[in-house]
Amino acid sequence: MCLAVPAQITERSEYMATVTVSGVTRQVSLMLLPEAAVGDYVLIHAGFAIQAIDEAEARRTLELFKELEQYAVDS
Amino acid sequence: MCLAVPAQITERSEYMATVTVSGVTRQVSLMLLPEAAVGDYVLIHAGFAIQAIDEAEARRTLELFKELEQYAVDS
Amino acid sequence: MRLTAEETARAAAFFTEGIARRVSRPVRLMEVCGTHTVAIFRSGIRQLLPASVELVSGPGCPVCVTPNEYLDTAIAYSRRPDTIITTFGDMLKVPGSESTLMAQKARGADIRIVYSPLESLPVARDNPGKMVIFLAVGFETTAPTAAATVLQAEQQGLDNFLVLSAHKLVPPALQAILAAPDGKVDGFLLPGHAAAISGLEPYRFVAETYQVPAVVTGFEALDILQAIYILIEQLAGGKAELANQYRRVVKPEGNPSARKILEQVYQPAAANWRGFGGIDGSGLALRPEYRHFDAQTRLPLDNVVTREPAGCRCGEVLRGLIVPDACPHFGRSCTPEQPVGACMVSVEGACAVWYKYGQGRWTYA
Amino acid sequence: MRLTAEETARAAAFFTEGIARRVSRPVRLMEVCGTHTVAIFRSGIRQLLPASVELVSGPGCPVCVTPNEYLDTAIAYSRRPDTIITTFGDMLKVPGSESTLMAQKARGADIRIVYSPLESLPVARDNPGKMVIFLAVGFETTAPTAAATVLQAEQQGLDNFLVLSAHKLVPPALQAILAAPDGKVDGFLLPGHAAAISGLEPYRFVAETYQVPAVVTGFEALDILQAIYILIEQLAGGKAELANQYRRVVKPEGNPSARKILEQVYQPAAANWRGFGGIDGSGLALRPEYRHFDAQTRLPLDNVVTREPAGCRCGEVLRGLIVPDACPHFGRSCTPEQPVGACMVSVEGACAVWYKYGQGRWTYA
Amino acid sequence: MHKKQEQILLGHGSGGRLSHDLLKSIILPAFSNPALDELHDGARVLAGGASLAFATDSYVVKPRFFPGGDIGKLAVCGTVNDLAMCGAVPLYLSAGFILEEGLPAAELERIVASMRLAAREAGVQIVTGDTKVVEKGAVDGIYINTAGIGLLQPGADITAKRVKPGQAVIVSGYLGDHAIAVMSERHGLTLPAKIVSDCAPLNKLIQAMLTEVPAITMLRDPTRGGLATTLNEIAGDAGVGIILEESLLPVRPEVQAVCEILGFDPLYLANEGKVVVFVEKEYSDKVLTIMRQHPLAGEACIIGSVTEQPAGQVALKTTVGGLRLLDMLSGEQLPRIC
Amino acid sequence: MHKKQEQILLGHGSGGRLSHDLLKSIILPAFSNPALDELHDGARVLAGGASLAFATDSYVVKPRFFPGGDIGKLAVCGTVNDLAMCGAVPLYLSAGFILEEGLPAAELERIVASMRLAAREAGVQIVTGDTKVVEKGAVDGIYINTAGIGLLQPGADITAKRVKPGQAVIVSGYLGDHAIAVMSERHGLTLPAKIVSDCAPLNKLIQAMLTEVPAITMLRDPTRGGLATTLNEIAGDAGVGIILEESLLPVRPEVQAVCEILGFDPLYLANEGKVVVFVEKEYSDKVLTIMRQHPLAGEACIIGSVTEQPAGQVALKTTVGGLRLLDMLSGEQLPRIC
Ligand code: SF4
Ligand code: SF4
Ligand SMILES: [Mg+2]
Ligand SMILES: [Mg+2]
Ligand SMILES: [Mg+2]
Ligand SMILES: [Mg+2]
Ligand SMILES: [Mg+2]
Ligand SMILES: [Mg+2]
Ligand SMILES: [Mg+2]
Ligand SMILES: [Mg+2]
Ligand SMILES: [Mg+2]
Ligand SMILES: [Mg+2]
Repeated sequence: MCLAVPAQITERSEYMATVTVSGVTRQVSLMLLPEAAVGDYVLIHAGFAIQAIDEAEARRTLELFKELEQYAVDS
Repeated sequence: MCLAVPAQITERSEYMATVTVSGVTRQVSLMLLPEAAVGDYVLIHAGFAIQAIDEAEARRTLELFKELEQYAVDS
Repeated sequence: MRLTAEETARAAAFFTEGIARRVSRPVRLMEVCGTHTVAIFRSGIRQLLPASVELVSGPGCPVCVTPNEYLDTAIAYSRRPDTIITTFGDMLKVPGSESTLMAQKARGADIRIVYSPLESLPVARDNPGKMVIFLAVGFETTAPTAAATVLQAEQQGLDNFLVLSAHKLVPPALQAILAAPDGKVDGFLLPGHAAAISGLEPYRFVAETYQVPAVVTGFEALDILQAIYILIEQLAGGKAELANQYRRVVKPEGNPSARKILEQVYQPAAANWRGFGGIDGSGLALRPEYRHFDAQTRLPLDNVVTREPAGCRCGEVLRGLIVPDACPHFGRSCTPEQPVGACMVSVEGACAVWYKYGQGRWTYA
Repeated sequence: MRLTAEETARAAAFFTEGIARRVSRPVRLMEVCGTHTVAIFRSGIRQLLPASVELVSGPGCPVCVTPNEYLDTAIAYSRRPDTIITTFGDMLKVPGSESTLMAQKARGADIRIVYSPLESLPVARDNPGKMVIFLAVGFETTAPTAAATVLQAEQQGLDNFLVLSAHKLVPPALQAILAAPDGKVDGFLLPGHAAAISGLEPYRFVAETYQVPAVVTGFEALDILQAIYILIEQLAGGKAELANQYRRVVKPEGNPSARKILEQVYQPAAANWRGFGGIDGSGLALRPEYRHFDAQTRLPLDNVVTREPAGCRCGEVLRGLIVPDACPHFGRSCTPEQPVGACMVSVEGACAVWYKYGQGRWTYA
Repeated sequence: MHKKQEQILLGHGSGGRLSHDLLKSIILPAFSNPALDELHDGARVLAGGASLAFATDSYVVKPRFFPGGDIGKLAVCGTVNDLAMCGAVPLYLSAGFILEEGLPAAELERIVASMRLAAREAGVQIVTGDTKVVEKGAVDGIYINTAGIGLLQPGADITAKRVKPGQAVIVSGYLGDHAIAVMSERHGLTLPAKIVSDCAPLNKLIQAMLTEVPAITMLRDPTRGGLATTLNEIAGDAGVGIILEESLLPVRPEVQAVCEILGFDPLYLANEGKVVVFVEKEYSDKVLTIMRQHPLAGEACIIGSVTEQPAGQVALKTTVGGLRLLDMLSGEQLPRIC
Repeated sequence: MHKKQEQILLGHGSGGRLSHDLLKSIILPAFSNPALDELHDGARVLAGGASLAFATDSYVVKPRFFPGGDIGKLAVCGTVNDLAMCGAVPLYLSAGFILEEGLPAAELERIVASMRLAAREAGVQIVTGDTKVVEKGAVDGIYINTAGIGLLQPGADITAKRVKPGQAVIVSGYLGDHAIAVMSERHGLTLPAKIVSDCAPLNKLIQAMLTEVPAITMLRDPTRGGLATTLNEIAGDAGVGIILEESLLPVRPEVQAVCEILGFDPLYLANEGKVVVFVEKEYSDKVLTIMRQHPLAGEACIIGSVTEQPAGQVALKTTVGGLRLLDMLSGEQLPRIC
């Protein structure tokens, strides 16, 4: 119901930011996420950053997926 | 300075007339030649009938051109 | 850091094996969100699940739940010579009662596809003699972007930018499904991006009031497999909790800044949903202070005559009561090229997704 | 009744032989009218005349005598987004100081070719948001058609139809030529279609005041040959009379109805002619009662900066002082595709006619 | 005002001198090769031992449907004729459609049906194609490109280089019908029903002519730019003069009338089913006999002859006995009042 | 809403199912003949004893100039490639220009210059052409049609009929670069400079491949409609299934990123310098070796194989181990938010 893409902020000026996804850049509005800072990963949707991505959580999920096989062997 | 074509009036209604030139028809305005009647030959220019053509004079000119050779022989 | 193809395959195998091992009775799980539906089909997850785990789609395709009335109104606006329509690409092919926006565009209507509602504002600025009407559809995720655009238009003093609003909220529709006597859903995959804005609170009633397990879920194949795994684990353990599989994006409090802007511009209102009818408090209307951005207030239309297509079972599909190939039209008189209902057109429409990815058309060996 | 090819050839031979026999000294005859110029070249009449009979073109190409100032103004109007220009095809390619209407059209200006000024009125009716400006050029023959169109617009209540007037009258230009010390013309072929409107009276001064023979002439090759024959006969006989070769069309009184409409809408005014400069009473301006149809009154323009092309000798060509190939540009730096002056562009322009029909480019065997 | 054209004007597509200039200044210098440089209606090339003709044209006619044909018929006949003018028997056509979003499908069907008929009449197969659809407003309804392959007729060698003084110039019928039929709706002119486009495939006529008289030196269909422009091209390529007789030029009175009203010259009007033929005078009767037996060339007649002078140019002998140059079309013909 | 399409929609030109429907419902029934009915990238025909390929395409790309190419380069490469896909060595091209009044002459010169370069790179000659100019607004700047003639390579027989279960499916490199480079300006997306159109003439690559491995059964360039549509056409024509491995599909991360932002699928994006190859598995290493030596196919790889089932369709094995149908493009891809 809502396509959204993670992107990293590389520049910001007032309520606009430049974000990059795998080298592709785009201007997005920060009106909905005014606290976002350069370097942050954010979710973009319809030209707006709509939420920050928690990098620690993201890493945790990935690590979990990587290590699942251990559980699989156990069970 | 002014292309104009002889045409024959085949219909008229108020200030508009249908004219024909060798089977090609066109609507022209009679505002500049209100006295023109169906059957008349008129000169058309820029969508208007601008003058009536005197058929007798026209015939006279043609006949003159045809008979010139006689004069030529004479002279 | 990314997973290799092999790591992905192994993690997937872990979840699918775990699901198969833990499921003890036939269960029906609903992916509420259309983006989940697409992700499930694109990654072929259905073929990985045991027969006893049935996935049904829910009302989470904004295009599908928008009734014909809205499209007919949009089409009526597009026909006016004094208007320019801006819209997400999603809306173009959706059938109204008699036509589509795409057909109107082919006949010369000025309809422009935008990726962001903000792209409407330069159009308005460059066409002072026209009214620019943005077709504002979408759920909690998208509605704040439309609200922010209205605020920008206000700030820029644009008085020829209007919105035709059909925004919808997810929880009231879930409530309607849970309260209905006819459908039985054993667990919910909840929309991660809607929850990224609204937070977890609005979804607690699913587990707490109705005792149905629910997981806020991300959009990768593994996110979805993990969420199904969590639901099956809860069901096996007799639990009914609200879990958050998508912690990297969904905070318990959601995005308060976005909600503030949404609430500044919009207020809850009753809304019509295809398949549900009117649901109180399930829509969003411009607040009186912003009513001058409302297309229907500024440019009232003569009565738009609307009818829903005969025989289309989109309503039941959207309420999770039937799967698309239970509809007699499916794949026969209803295909993406000759659709009967919106669910066969929208990229996230369950019928379109089933058709496109082969479910109900091809028996997977 | 038509002449056969053979009869035509015989009549032509009669005249050309007669001319050759009667001419006793070199004479310069001016065909005042551009349509005569074209007819003379198209029928190859120049090659039929003895070397002692020189034909020079006069100021009777309405496009050629219209100075750059007018074209620059028309171009400035065409550039405005709120205008539509309607024009005879004749004007499209004529160079102004910097551009042409055709180039403006290529850049997107809304410029429409009409065959009749009346075709402007439906354009005005269908485009209420635009000013439709008709480029009103032409002599006595054409001016009444523009006047009648203004009356029609008035009657239809069209307030977005305007004319940019550059109409001109023939007799004042003839007067200027006859009064000038530099040119010597031994006889005039007078414009049959202008006289069809004005009658013979305005031309009597040529013979009576200046003692120069003159013949009002039709447009067939034989009409022209006959008129030349008549002029040569007069010159041989020492006479200076106004003859009417074109009696089938030109009545002594002309067309009083047309003149009445012309005078109702327009009044005589000074006008600028390319090559002549200002000539009193040689132009037509809308009367005060019709001034609201005047483009320059209704849509005043900032100063239009105008310059005539360097080195172009159109002025001398138009006054009959030189023939086109006396101009060093002719056929070299000035061709119909890369014209320097208006005379190389207009279908009736002497330079264009010379070039197109080969005079000055090819030595006829 | 004295400068190179900086932008493309309508006249660059008129087939006249501006078209020529564009070709010579931009296209030819870029692509130059012997087959192209011949500047024939199509190219004569060798492929796998076969002697072929290869031609293309795009069709942008407006209106799309006109008395006597439509854009589809034109698209088939035009390229078939260009192949025939190379001395080839047309075999295969390609068809590239560019459609405007919103075009009624029924119009496309009608156009395609008339292509089918024309192809059948010409005996060619449409073997490959392409369809593009562009946004509303990005094209005017439908444009069609056709390209064609033909097999050069053995024994024939159609090239301007073989046009020599003394040869007769023949035209297959009335001039200007196509252009006048197509523009009939404009400026309120109404034509009698019999004035229709002459659009037709000439290949069978040409094949018959070349089979009987392989000595024919040059063929061309006087399309855009009309007879005058076509003859100028040939005179230029051959380095000869061409002199026409005004009294011999076949023009219908109706076409003449429209020309007089709008200020056009019929010698510059496009034809889509006519051919100009060059042949030594000794063969001209034979050629005329063959042509007049064919329904598409019943009015075939000699209109002039090839001369030494004016070298590279065309002249016209007028009915009053004068002589004048008949230049290429410059720009395009516009309706005028003076 | 259930009725036949009454007007042409953009989707009819997308190369997907609507294009197919238009072809099958209007074009083919009118023109049907064996060469056309093969529905190859070009037709394979006989002329004067020579075995030829004949292909055409119109080019309407917007913007006219894009990273990595322009409409002129595309117009040459596209038709050269279609000929190559028939197993032919391209020899001659035609070029038909439709120009909008007001087009800067300098743009035309630039486009023509890049056609010249592309033709030189491909080793073909542009031997015939046509230029039309239409009124301002009647076309969007410039459209180009090219048609081409090629000589079929002896020994090769490229036809979907020879595609059989067990054969390998090879693609010559990254998917979607052209489409993404062309649309990069839209919706404010900025691509890194290295993402450029892959537009290139593949004929020399193909010639090398067919010379070494005449056993190659099928070739096609996945242009409009992308890889998925191309493979569906082949599966349909051959009556076989094709199963791809998602993990093997070469897509640049930047292209993937644009797809995720705008909601596109890279398997449906147009390529202009890529080829899909079908060959018995025993030859696949040899084919890959030849391809990878060529600068235009350095990333060539196997992406799947031909199967019995799903007959006439294409499926994709996903990274999580699922299987799904890969349908033809339906309509056109539009940027979306859901
Ligand atoms: S298959 Fe078509 S008709 Fe049936 S429910 Fe889906 S959209 Fe409606
Ligand atoms: S030839 Fe050209 S420059 Fe010379 S007078 Fe004529 S228009 Fe002017
Ligand atoms: Mg509108
Ligand atoms: Mg304007
Ligand atoms: Mg051609
Ligand atoms: Mg042609
Ligand atoms: Mg031709
Ligand atoms: Mg194609
Ligand atoms: Mg092709
Ligand atoms: Mg192609
Ligand atoms: Mg191809
Ligand atoms: Mg051509």
